[in-house]
Amino acid sequence: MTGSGILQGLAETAKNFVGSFTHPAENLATIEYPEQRQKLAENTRQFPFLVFDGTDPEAGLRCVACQICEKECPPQCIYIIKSKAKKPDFVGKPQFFPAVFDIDLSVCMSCQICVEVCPFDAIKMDQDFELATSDRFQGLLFHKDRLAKPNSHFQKIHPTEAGETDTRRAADLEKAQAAAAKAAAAAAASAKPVATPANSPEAKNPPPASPAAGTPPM
Amino acid sequence: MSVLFVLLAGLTLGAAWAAVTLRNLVHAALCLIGSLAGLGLIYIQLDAEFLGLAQILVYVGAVAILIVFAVMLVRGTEPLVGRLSTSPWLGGAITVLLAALLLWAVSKSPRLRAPTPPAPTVTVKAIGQQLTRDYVVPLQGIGLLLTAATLGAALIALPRRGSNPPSTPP
Amino acid sequence: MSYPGAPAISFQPRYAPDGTEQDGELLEVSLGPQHPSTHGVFRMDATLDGEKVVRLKPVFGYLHRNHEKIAEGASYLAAMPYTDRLDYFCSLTSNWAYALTVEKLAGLAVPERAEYLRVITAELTRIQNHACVCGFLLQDMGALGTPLMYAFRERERVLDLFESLTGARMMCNYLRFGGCRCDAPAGWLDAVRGVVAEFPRFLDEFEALLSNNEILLARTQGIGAVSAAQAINGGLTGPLLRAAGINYDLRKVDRYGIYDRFEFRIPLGEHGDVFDRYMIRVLEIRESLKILEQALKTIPDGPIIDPKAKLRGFRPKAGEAYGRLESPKGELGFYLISDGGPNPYRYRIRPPSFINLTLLEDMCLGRPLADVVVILGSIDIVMGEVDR
Amino acid sequence: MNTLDQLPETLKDHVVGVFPAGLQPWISALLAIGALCAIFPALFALTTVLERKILGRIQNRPGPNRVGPAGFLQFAADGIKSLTKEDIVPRNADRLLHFLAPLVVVIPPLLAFSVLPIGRNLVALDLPETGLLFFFAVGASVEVGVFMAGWSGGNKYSLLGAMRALAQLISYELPLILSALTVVMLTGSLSLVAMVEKQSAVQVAGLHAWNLFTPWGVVGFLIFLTAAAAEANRSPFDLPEAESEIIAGYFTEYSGFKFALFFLGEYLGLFAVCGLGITLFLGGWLPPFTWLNWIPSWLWFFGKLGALIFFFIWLRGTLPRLRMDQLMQFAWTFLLPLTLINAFVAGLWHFTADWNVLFRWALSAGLLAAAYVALSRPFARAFPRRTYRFAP
Repeated sequence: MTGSGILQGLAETAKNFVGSFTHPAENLATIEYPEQRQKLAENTRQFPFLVFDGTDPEAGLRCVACQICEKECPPQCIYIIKSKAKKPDFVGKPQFFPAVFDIDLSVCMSCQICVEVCPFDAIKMDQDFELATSDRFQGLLFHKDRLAKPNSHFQKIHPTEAGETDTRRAADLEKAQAAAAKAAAAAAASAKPVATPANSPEAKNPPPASPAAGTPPM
Repeated sequence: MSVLFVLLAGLTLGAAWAAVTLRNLVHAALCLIGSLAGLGLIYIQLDAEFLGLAQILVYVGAVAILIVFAVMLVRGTEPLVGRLSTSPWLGGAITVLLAALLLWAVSKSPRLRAPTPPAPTVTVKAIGQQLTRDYVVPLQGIGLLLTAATLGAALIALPRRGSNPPSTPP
Repeated sequence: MSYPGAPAISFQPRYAPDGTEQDGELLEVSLGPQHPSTHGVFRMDATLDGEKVVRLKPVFGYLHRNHEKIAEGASYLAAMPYTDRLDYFCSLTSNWAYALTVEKLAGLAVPERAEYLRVITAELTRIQNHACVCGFLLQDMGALGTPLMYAFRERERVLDLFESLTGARMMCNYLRFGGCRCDAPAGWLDAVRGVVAEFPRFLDEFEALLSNNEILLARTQGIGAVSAAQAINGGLTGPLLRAAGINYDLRKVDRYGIYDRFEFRIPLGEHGDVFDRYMIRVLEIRESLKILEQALKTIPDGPIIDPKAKLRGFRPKAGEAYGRLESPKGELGFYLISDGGPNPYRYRIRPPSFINLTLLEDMCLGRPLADVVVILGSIDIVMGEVDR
Repeated sequence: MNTLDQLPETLKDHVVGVFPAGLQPWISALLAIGALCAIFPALFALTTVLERKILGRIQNRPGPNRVGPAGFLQFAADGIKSLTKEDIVPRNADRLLHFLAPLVVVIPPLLAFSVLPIGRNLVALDLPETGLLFFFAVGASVEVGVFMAGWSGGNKYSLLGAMRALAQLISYELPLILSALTVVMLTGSLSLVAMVEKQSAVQVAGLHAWNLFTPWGVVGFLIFLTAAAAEANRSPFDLPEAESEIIAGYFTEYSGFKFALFFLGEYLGLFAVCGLGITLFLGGWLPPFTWLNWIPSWLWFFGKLGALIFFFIWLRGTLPRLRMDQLMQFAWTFLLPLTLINAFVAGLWHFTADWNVLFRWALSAGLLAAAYVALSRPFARAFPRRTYRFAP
């Protein structure tokens, strides 16, 4: 009977209309954004950030300015100037560090390739998307100080990925320390009479050892 | 001669004058609508409500729109460039003559001198009964005429057989 | 008009006084690029006789971003995130087409679990794309947003799945040469099973609202019909070709990936008009759901990337390869020539919606203006893919 | 009961009583005009918000809920926005017409409200002889306004929109007037108050004799609603401002407050036609059952008006738009013949007054059903059910 299709359609919209009052949970698909926030999935990625261990962003910065990410970044939005001086990294081996590390977030397309190619787990993807700014040029050009965030933040937003990274780094640390202890013992054995002052480990940095072999990322 | 009547008569005459003399045809058509509406209002002012409202409904509602459609389709939208009429003096003379004739006929008519008769209480029901009893033959005749007219218009508007496919789905 | 030289807008009567038919004043109307229903930045210069279309010249290129030249300058890996931006509704099928071609070029093998994940994500993309297209088609027909909002509500569920797997809703950048970037997080496969189980309810609601709605039937049946021969000569692919009745679906023709393990059917129309295209897309969603159910039942564990595949400094041996797959819009093909260097010598894309668009004028001749918009909606173009 | 029901009437008498005798007719006329011009634009403001909230609820989203309590001050925000928007007049526009068009679109519906009986003896202008004719005469002049708007903008799109709007308004005015004439035929008078009076006869179990409770009344009401949707450019027939095809139809070239005036005119037109539909078929301000008349009569009128507005919003949220030639075909080949048959069946209903009720109902309903099936057969044959084959 012509006209029944239209009636069927009307019944459908009426069901949705009434449904939005009776059980809003299934029917209302939208949430009130600023007040209620949707829980982001763990893998969600917005813009990169630099990870640093410990508390001091300068000293604990994992990045060793190897500029791999700068070369691999498709839109070329990372800009690194390597520093002349060196600082010891987490296994104590002196490494360069970036004097300047800029990411132009207005160019970055959050494709996360820099995270994949980074051998030092120094750059990860953040989940903060409320970066609106009125300044069109410098506003979204983030410098090293704004990019660096503690490892605890990384653990908060990507728990599983952070967990794997930390266990791997801890394993590298033991291997490095074991190698260092063996080397120290060998050095002590070969030069037993001459008591060279063992390079006493500073409070925070353990004795020097071979740099962590860059294992392919997970 | 109440104030309202003078006002309405002025509106109607002014709109009619504008309809005749305006250069832009669309403005002229709209002034024509204004004068027809004015006429309807005068009927209402004379307590002939049914007639006045019917006038507005038929003329302002339908006839005016048809005139406007006609103006649109006949490329009449550019304002007239040339002179309004070839011989204004001849035209003027004829109008004066005609006006004089009309005034003479009106002043001579007996009805002007007789006292105005009491307004007859005409109800819509009476009009209806009159139409369907005494004037039923002319009513059906007009109906037939109008149907023939609409059929004729439809036939003219039909695209010539095979000249181009009608745009409606098969 | 009030200022000199103003264009006179008026119409000439179709029949001159002496009865001969004369070519009435044709009205030149430009639909777009700022037109509300041209699915992105796309312009159509239509010449109307009354309201019937006499000539229709599509004009595009407004969204040309020089994608192919950029890909030739960048490394193979760097081009992968750009393929998301081609057809931004189906980024995962574009990723897969590019990965397929590079694997054919470099001769990489893909582990089992990665193949399953590729099929699952591709079919999820097909589902949300077809649902959106039907929603946009109804939006062009004047149904103020209701079908579109129902389609978007379901699409959100699929995009949430993409976000939890790849990290982004639309710009997934998930596939790598020789497998996938990361494995499915815990509980993801169960979430997909939930969405797949929930989807038929939405389809029944969508069909009840639309499929036998008399106004929809009147507005779409017999409109923009394309004959089988015309479709083949015009190079149409995808739902448009199958609506004209030709059984050509790359998942069955090429049997790429592991599609030969799944049992599903290809819906075919007869008239090739807008209604058939709409129904074909709805039926294809139901078939994709079947594929997903089977894939989710038999997905194995195991590695998700070929260990031999190198991420950086990937230099395939010199040669050329053409890989194609059945994207929701049609046959999406990548043609790569490698000279052994880190970046492709030539990087060419066969965009399905661009080639489907070439037949727009043939479908629209003689139709009133309102149909042109509906026909364009039924072709389902995405300007990112048309202009590249 | 009586006090609340006659509250507006008694209030007016008090206020008019204050003034000297000479001025009293003028004051009562002014009060009536003031009341009408306050209530219906306020209803318009409420409806714009209701429309967006109901459409939202149909589309699984809550609708505007930020401005004011639960979003009900949204109309104020829209109003201020349209007031502050710059009023652009295109260069080759016809300035005078461009300015007058919104007025000619807004004033007629306001005039039309004066004739509608909103409550028990609550009608602004009781024309005993020509109530309905006044309504249609005033309603017909909206077309002139639509043409002036479309033409004066000097823009291709608005001209196409005006042409479409005029063709649609004229071809749907016929079924509208004819379905109203069916009621006039059976009521015997053109006065709307008399129509409501006639529907107040009490049938079985205290049921008021609304015209809707007769076979020809149901079909007449459905035809009236369809034609009303077309007259007010509402959902399945909102062709003149089809955004997806020609931007905004005849008011493409308007912005700022004039655009808001067109919006107001459209909604007032919708209220006027709905008001007429209520008076003709739903028994004006009469409650369905006699024992319900402790609710004031004007509340019944606005309740029914709200129900009809909800129906039109519901239509807008569901149905796609018809194409121009289909719209014309539907009007002339389906709606008009059905209206004429409906008039015939109404006459039949009138002359079979003393038959057994069941047989009388069966005869009229059967005739109308047969007419409906016969008239809709060409549509069913033109769009047969389609089946789809599946290749393995």
